[in-house]
Amino acid sequence: MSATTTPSRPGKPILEFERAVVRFAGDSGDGMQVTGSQFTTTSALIGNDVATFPDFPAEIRAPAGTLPGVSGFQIQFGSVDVHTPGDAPDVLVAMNPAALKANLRDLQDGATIVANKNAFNPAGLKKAGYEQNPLEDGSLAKFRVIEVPLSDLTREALKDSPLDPASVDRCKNFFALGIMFWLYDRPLDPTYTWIRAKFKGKQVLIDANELALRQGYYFAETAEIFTAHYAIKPASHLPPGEYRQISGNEAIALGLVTAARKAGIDLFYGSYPITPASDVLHALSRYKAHGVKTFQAEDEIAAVGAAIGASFAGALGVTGTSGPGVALKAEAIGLAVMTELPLVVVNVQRAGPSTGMPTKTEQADLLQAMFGRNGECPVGIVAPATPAECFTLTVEAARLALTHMVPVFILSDGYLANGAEPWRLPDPDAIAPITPRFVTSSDGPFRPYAHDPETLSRPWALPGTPGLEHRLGGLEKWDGTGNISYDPDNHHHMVALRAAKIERMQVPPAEVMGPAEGDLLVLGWGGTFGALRTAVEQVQREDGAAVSLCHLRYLNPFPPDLGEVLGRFKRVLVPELNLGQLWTMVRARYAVPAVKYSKVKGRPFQVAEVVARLREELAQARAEVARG
Amino acid sequence: MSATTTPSRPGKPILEFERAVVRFAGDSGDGMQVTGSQFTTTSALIGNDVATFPDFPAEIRAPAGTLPGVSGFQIQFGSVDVHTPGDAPDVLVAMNPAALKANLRDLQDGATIVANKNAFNPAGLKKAGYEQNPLEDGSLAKFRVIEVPLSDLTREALKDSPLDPASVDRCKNFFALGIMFWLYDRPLDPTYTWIRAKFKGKQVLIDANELALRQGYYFAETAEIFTAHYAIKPASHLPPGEYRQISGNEAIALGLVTAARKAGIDLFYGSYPITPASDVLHALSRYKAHGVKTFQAEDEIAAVGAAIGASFAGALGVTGTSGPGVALKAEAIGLAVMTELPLVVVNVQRAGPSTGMPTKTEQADLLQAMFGRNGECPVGIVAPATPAECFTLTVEAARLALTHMVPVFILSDGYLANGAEPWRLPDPDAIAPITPRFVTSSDGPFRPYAHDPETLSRPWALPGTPGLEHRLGGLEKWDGTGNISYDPDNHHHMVALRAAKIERMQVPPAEVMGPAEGDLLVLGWGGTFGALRTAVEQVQREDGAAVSLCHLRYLNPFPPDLGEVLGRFKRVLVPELNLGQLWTMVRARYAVPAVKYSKVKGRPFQVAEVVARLREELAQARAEVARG
Amino acid sequence: MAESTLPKKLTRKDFVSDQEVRWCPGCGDYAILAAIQKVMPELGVPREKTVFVSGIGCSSRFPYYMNTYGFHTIHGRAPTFATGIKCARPDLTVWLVTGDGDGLSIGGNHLLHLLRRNVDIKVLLFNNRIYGLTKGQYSPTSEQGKKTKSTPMGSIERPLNPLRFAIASEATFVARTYDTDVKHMGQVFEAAARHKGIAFIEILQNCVIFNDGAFDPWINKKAKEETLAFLEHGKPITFGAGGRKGIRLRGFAPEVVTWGEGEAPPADLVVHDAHDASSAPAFLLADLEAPMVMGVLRQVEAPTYDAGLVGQIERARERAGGKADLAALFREGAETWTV
Amino acid sequence: MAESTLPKKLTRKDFVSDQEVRWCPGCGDYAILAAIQKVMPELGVPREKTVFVSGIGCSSRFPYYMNTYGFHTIHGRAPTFATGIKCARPDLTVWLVTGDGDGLSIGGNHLLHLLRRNVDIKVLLFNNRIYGLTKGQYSPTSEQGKKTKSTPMGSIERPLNPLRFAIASEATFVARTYDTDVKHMGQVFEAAARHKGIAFIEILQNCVIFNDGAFDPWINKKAKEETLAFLEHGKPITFGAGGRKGIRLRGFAPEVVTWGEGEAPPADLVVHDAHDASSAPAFLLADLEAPMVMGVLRQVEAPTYDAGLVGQIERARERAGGKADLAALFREGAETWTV
Ligand SMILES: Cc1ncc(C[n+]2csc(CCOP(=O)(O)OP(=O)(O)O)c2C)c(N)n1
Ligand SMILES: Cc1ncc(C[n+]2csc(CCOP(=O)(O)OP(=O)(O)O)c2C)c(N)n1
Ligand code: SF4
Ligand code: SF4
Ligand SMILES: [Mg+2]
Ligand SMILES: [Mg+2]
Repeated sequence: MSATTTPSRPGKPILEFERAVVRFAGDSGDGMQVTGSQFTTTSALIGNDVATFPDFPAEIRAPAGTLPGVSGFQIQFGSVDVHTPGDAPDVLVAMNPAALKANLRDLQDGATIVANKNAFNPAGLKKAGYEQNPLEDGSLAKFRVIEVPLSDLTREALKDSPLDPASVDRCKNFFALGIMFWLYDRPLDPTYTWIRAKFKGKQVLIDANELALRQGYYFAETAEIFTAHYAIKPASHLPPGEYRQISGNEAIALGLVTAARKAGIDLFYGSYPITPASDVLHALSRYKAHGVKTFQAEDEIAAVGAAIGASFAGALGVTGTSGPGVALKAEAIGLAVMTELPLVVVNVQRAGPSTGMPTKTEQADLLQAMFGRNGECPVGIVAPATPAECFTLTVEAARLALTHMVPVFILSDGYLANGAEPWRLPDPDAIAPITPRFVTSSDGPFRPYAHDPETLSRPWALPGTPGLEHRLGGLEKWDGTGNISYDPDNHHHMVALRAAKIERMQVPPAEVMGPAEGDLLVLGWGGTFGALRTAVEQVQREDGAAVSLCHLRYLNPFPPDLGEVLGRFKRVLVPELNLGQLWTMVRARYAVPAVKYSKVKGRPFQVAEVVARLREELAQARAEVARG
Repeated sequence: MSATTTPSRPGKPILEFERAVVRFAGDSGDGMQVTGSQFTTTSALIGNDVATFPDFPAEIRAPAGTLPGVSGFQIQFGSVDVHTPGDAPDVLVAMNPAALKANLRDLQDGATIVANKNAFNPAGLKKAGYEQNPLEDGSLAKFRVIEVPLSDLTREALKDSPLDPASVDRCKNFFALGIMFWLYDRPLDPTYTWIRAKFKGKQVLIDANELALRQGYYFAETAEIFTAHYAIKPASHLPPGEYRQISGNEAIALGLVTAARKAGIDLFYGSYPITPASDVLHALSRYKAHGVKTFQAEDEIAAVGAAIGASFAGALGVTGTSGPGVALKAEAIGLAVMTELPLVVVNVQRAGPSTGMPTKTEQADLLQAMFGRNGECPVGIVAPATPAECFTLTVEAARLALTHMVPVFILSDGYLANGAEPWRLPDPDAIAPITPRFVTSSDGPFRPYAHDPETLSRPWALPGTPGLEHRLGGLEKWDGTGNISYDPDNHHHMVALRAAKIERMQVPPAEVMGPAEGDLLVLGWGGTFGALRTAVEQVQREDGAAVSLCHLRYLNPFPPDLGEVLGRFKRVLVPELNLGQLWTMVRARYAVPAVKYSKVKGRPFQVAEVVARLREELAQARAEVARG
Repeated sequence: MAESTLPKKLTRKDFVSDQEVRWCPGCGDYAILAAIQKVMPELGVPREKTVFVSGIGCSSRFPYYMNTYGFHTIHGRAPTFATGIKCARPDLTVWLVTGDGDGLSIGGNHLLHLLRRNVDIKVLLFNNRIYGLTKGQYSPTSEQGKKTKSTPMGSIERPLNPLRFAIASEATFVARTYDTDVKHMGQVFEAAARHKGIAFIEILQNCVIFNDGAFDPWINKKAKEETLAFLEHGKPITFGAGGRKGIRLRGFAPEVVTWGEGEAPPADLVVHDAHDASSAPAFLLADLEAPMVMGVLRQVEAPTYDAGLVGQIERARERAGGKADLAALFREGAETWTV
Repeated sequence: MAESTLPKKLTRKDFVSDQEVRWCPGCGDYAILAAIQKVMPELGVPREKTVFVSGIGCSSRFPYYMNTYGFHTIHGRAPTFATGIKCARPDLTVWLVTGDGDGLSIGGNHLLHLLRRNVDIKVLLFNNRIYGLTKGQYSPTSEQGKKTKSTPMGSIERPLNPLRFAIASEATFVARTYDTDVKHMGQVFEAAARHKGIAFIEILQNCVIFNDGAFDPWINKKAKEETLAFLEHGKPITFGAGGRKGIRLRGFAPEVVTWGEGEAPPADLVVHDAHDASSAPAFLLADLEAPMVMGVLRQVEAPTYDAGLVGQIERARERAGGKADLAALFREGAETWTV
């Protein structure tokens, strides 16, 4: 971060930065997610662009103070475009030794550490596996360490509160937040508002948390621990409009309701809880006033079955889960393909295989979405690139499913699901209506498999419509009548027709950020967008290299011009959080010698590592040209 | 078929052929499968090479006499190599009008039709949807039609039998079989033996069936319906040894028992009935004397779960099913991958997607086997090429699973499962032993994830072994200790390790039939082998073309030299009974511009259609060379 | 075409589809189909408002033969599809057809939860104690020791009693009938149709090909007077010649009593109370083998799942007071700011 | 290292693994773990012969903390893995740990069939009436109306009674205990261990985080004398102050009777017969809420699945008379010829 000093309020100077990265880390019980969210909301409200990365511990609670129990929340906020939560924090708030230990390797030299000195006692150090106190043994010499007796200070601040000691102690996160608010010159009001809503009716808690927050702020202002504080101006690049913060999971929920409304039908969401997808169910279950029906099924099979049943009955049938759940839904999705019913399948991917690392992110379910069913069983696939885009692409997924009468996957991931960014509220009227091919009558006997020549959609006749009674099923169908058929030629025809349905989907051409042709094309998809874009822009800017980014939102079908786009670059690099799944699809489809770049660590790409890799690839490309 | 007249027994001349193709077709209730099997067994016993193709109607019974109720059984038998059941029958036995109608389009001009005249009555014609009697309206002019009043003749032959009329009528298939035995000069004794065993204790039935068979034979000899009969000499190319007929499903069952015995462990087979895999369960459930434990589970998930549990406990855990069942097993297979337990998954593929056409064959579950699970979840895949090879490759699959501690798929299909061919009984001692990495003690704390540097297998410590107590699970594991780990680098390492396990499998180099380099390589896999081989040999022979066949038995990993092999041909054609699944894998892996050739009709390739396509491809290849 | 079929009086034939029925000659499924087609016009539900849903199995072909809406789904999962249909469209009348394998083997869990939730669906479980479609393996209702293709030495599993399963799953309507008694089937089907909530009916069905005569000891014409007891709510449970046998309780244990012609039945005969709040009596009756009970074992009232779902939506809408447009949704529960 | 652990007398500590226990402070799971670890040495089964199998859920972390063989499998499927283990190796003692979601929601069907088959496995179902691991959605045992993350307006499902489910599934041993009574847990666990066949135990378990106090109305120290009845086989079911309350039957309906201090209990109190051939009495007891019964509701003998499997193999081997080598297998049931 490069600073310019600006005139400051009396007291300490204010240094201005374009962007900053803060990470809050503490025990699962320390309220780090709330603290991080409040910092984010406040930053967004004062006009910064923001991106966040909450990093949960494993689902199950770990003993307090241990490494597996550490919960983290990172935010990057800036006056300029912010596409990722940042590689390395400028400031790490460490509520205990375990939080310090777990996060230390992510810090760069010179970073600031705000440590809760009180927690670095023998018991705490032992639980974190420290033999010596890192605050004292000189091992943190490369950093600016600010020791704050957070627990003591909070206790002192709340000494008049009627709260019991444990509850008092639970306020220390707001004390820490107060410090950070001062440090980055942010207002306290939004957090006051939140506290009052959250603890409504519990005045004691409201008072205590407000006081802790305020005292933290004053402490930072007064105490001699910081020599300056920082300002990050409102972002000027954001288009005007009304904004809110949105996480990927919230955006999916909103997108689903919107799509159903735009199609004039009801939304039915069948789901079985699973990390990190459960919040979509939770969000939708609160939208009953919008006519949303949610069904917590006995398992994932029941969830998708009910969704397909609802589609048969005329609703927008949607099911949401994560990878292991998708595995269970495979057979039923095949039935939706065969019966040509609309279905949206949300997969919030997590690190696998098997149970894997449920709270960590990954992109390794793309080929499962493509091929994870028996027989030739094609489906549409879209993948949002940012939390806010989860809204747009969810609407798109539903549109494709309803237009073509076919299942469509949305591949989100744990990073998008829990990460958040500002979202400009769309004008509901500006969203195009969705028009499924409903039929209400028929000349002559009804032909449920009479395909539309354009979309290849079959007519959607809802139960309750007299004269259109018909029977669907998973056995092969005769094109037109939909009767069961074992005819060899019809089968071949229907297999081809189901494949063609996907190819007929109208998807926009591939968007290339950067030169339209050149040395290196970075081909990405999904939640890696922020890191890839930032890295590509950096290399374009700093190296003046002919490198571009093509980030796919549509994975089946691919954008119609993708083959050509690939052909315009000397080298194609496919960075993915898997062992090369888009890479497999692209090579198979276009027989291009694309190069894979895999990271499978349960974590997003860092901008710096992508930049380094791009430089290697560019060197390689140049070397090849030289050789060739 | 090209004929040479040989001295014949008194009566009618015997014409000698190299091979012939016969199809029996009738109602499901007409016993066509038994008839065909008897013809096959007899032909095999007299030394012919044989290949069969039973073609069942849908699982559910259709009304007698209707098209959906038609059951067929085709056999090719020869004195030379026989690799397929033949494209088109030389003789079609049609027990009723529906059987004629359903099979007519497969006949070539000049073929012989033996029709049960009695069944071509108004009722029978109507059920088959004939407006006019095809035996009378001249529509069969291109064929040699032999009308036999089969029902009348059988009734006449059995007029002294105490059987009721319905039972008498059920003997007419043996009358027809008798006719065919005379026509192709085959002995009746093997069928007598079979009848006696089958109806043991029911002398009336034995007498009636034997009589029907004999009278059919005599009828053919006496009546003026055939001007000659045919001989097909014993095949001389078969290596000496003891032979039996074997179907793919039987071969898998025997292979599994053999593998377990060779590894010195018990076989546990968990399965849930499904067409066309159920017969593996049926066969194994009769092998209790060989220590085989079969478990008919409540569903496919339970079947695979129990198999994995059995593996954990030290057995060879195997589960068998068809495509829809594999879909259900996906999640559990992921657990076997994560816990690094041996598991064999048998998929007897059928036509999909969804319920599809359960009794028809297809090869469309290859990518499901490769990718149909969440996360990066690699498994081994083998695919037998013939019914008998189901034995060998099943042993191989188990060997790989046990050696590397990993799930391995066997991809069979409905065609291999029910088709049969002669199988030379192997010498049990000549089959190499299988040596899993059992451990019974440990220096220091046991490390269940200490991987063998060569095979990458982890040690297999069986419950019951003192001191090696350990816990497995689906969460990511720390390499070595096997403890739960969310460490980013360890995860990346383990994902790579699981992939490397598959690559470390020792599989033989790619076998090329024909020139080692040339214009066209046909790349195939699975049950299409017979047709591809026959077609390639025909084109080699007749056109002198530089075309070769590489038929893969190992699909993951590929043979180590496959890339090179592909590179030695101008053009690569990948014929598959799907939309291009091996094609996808090969293009992704080697970035070669292979061409796909898809047939998805629920039926095997015909030799003639493959030959035609090969000629087109060769022309194309030459044109390209000319252009280039 | 586009008119409702209600106005004109429907007949059996209106419910016969144009598809050829494909079961083995002699299969019990035919009689069940006929009984359903006969009862349908009595119910006053238009054809187009009726949906038949099934899984996979011989029995599950049922929807193809009904001239209503129909969905032949996948093995064991019919309850899930049916639930989705009924929840999305509570105005539809949903029937579910399943087999002993489809419903109690692979599909047992879905059936259990369907029953427990009291979704307003009518379940017909065709119990032939065998897997018909896959050609003769034993099922969860097959008797122990049964020799089948997959159990050449006899099955070692203990069978499940479908009615007990249904009762433990908290089903609000539980009944049994059998394929050779069209009239009884009709009565039971009609009672189920008129019940508000889940209705579970076990139908003893003969599979002539793979399990012929499985229920003969009970339902054959000669024996049945002695072996079957037909339940009527509020009446003592009697059977036998002249209805002169009844059931009495000794503690928890049921006991058969007989009385002579012209004699008064004992006063302490068990009187069938289908509406008993406790399901324990029905649980006891379900297991009787001599006699086996037929008819409605249990019928109690409880709120349905589908009504509950709709009710919550209505309440939420009231609370929102019409502010449920998309613009409001986008702001719901979030703080917004303007750039 | 390689010696069996039997000879030396085992202690609780021998069953404690080296893994740090990771449940929320105050979670009922700790007490259950402690009770199991305490009972283990009493059973005379060597550590290495013991296998703990579980699904997914907070409770399903259990195997990691036991110093035996263990398998933490996938959600709902633990019964299937356990079945495979026991069938492959009947010499092993297999315990299965599951939750109300794992065992009764996604895994209901596997549990049902495990119970029905009477595989010799001991099932511990931790019932906290909530999904703990996924942070607080309702489960199949949650009470109707329950507000959770996924049911902000209250659940509209009727809860399942795990014991009734087990009884209808033909389980041969069915019991209930609760996390705050280490002694009672110990007794029940030991009885289960000594039972030959499936044993199903519902353990009422408190989830402090998402469903704190769910069982308080019954098990809190003050109330429990009046709210819990501890079953003993062959003894009348009594509870209340001084054990002066009992249960009597009116037809099928249970009724609480009270008698005064020093008075003799009524003669017609229900005497608990855990071995009753009929499971109807246990079914009735399972549903009682005032008092709720604790202890072994049902324990009957029946052949186990695993023994049946082994028995058939032995018989087949006898019949084959040792001719079960591979060469014989290859010829089995086929005609062969020689070229
Ligand atoms: C996932 C899956 N597994 C297995 C099958 C094969 N299968 C079809 S029906 C059936 C059982 C049929 O038995 P039941 O439900 O009793 O019906 P019935 O045929 O006896 O009427 C089985 C195992 C299938 N279709 N799908
Ligand atoms: C296939 C699959 N679906 C969903 C999940 C998510 N999940 C894990 S545990 C659980 C429920 C836990 O509830 P319960 O069984 O009652 O155990 P508890 O945590 O309460 O002990 C769920 C839904 C999963 N791991 N796998
Ligand atoms: S197999 Fe049995 S159940 Fe199926 S149609 Fe035939 S007789 Fe009916
Ligand atoms: S969430 Fe509940 S059940 Fe899970 S560990 Fe915490 S207290 Fe126990
Ligand atoms: Mg059945
Ligand atoms: Mg729970």
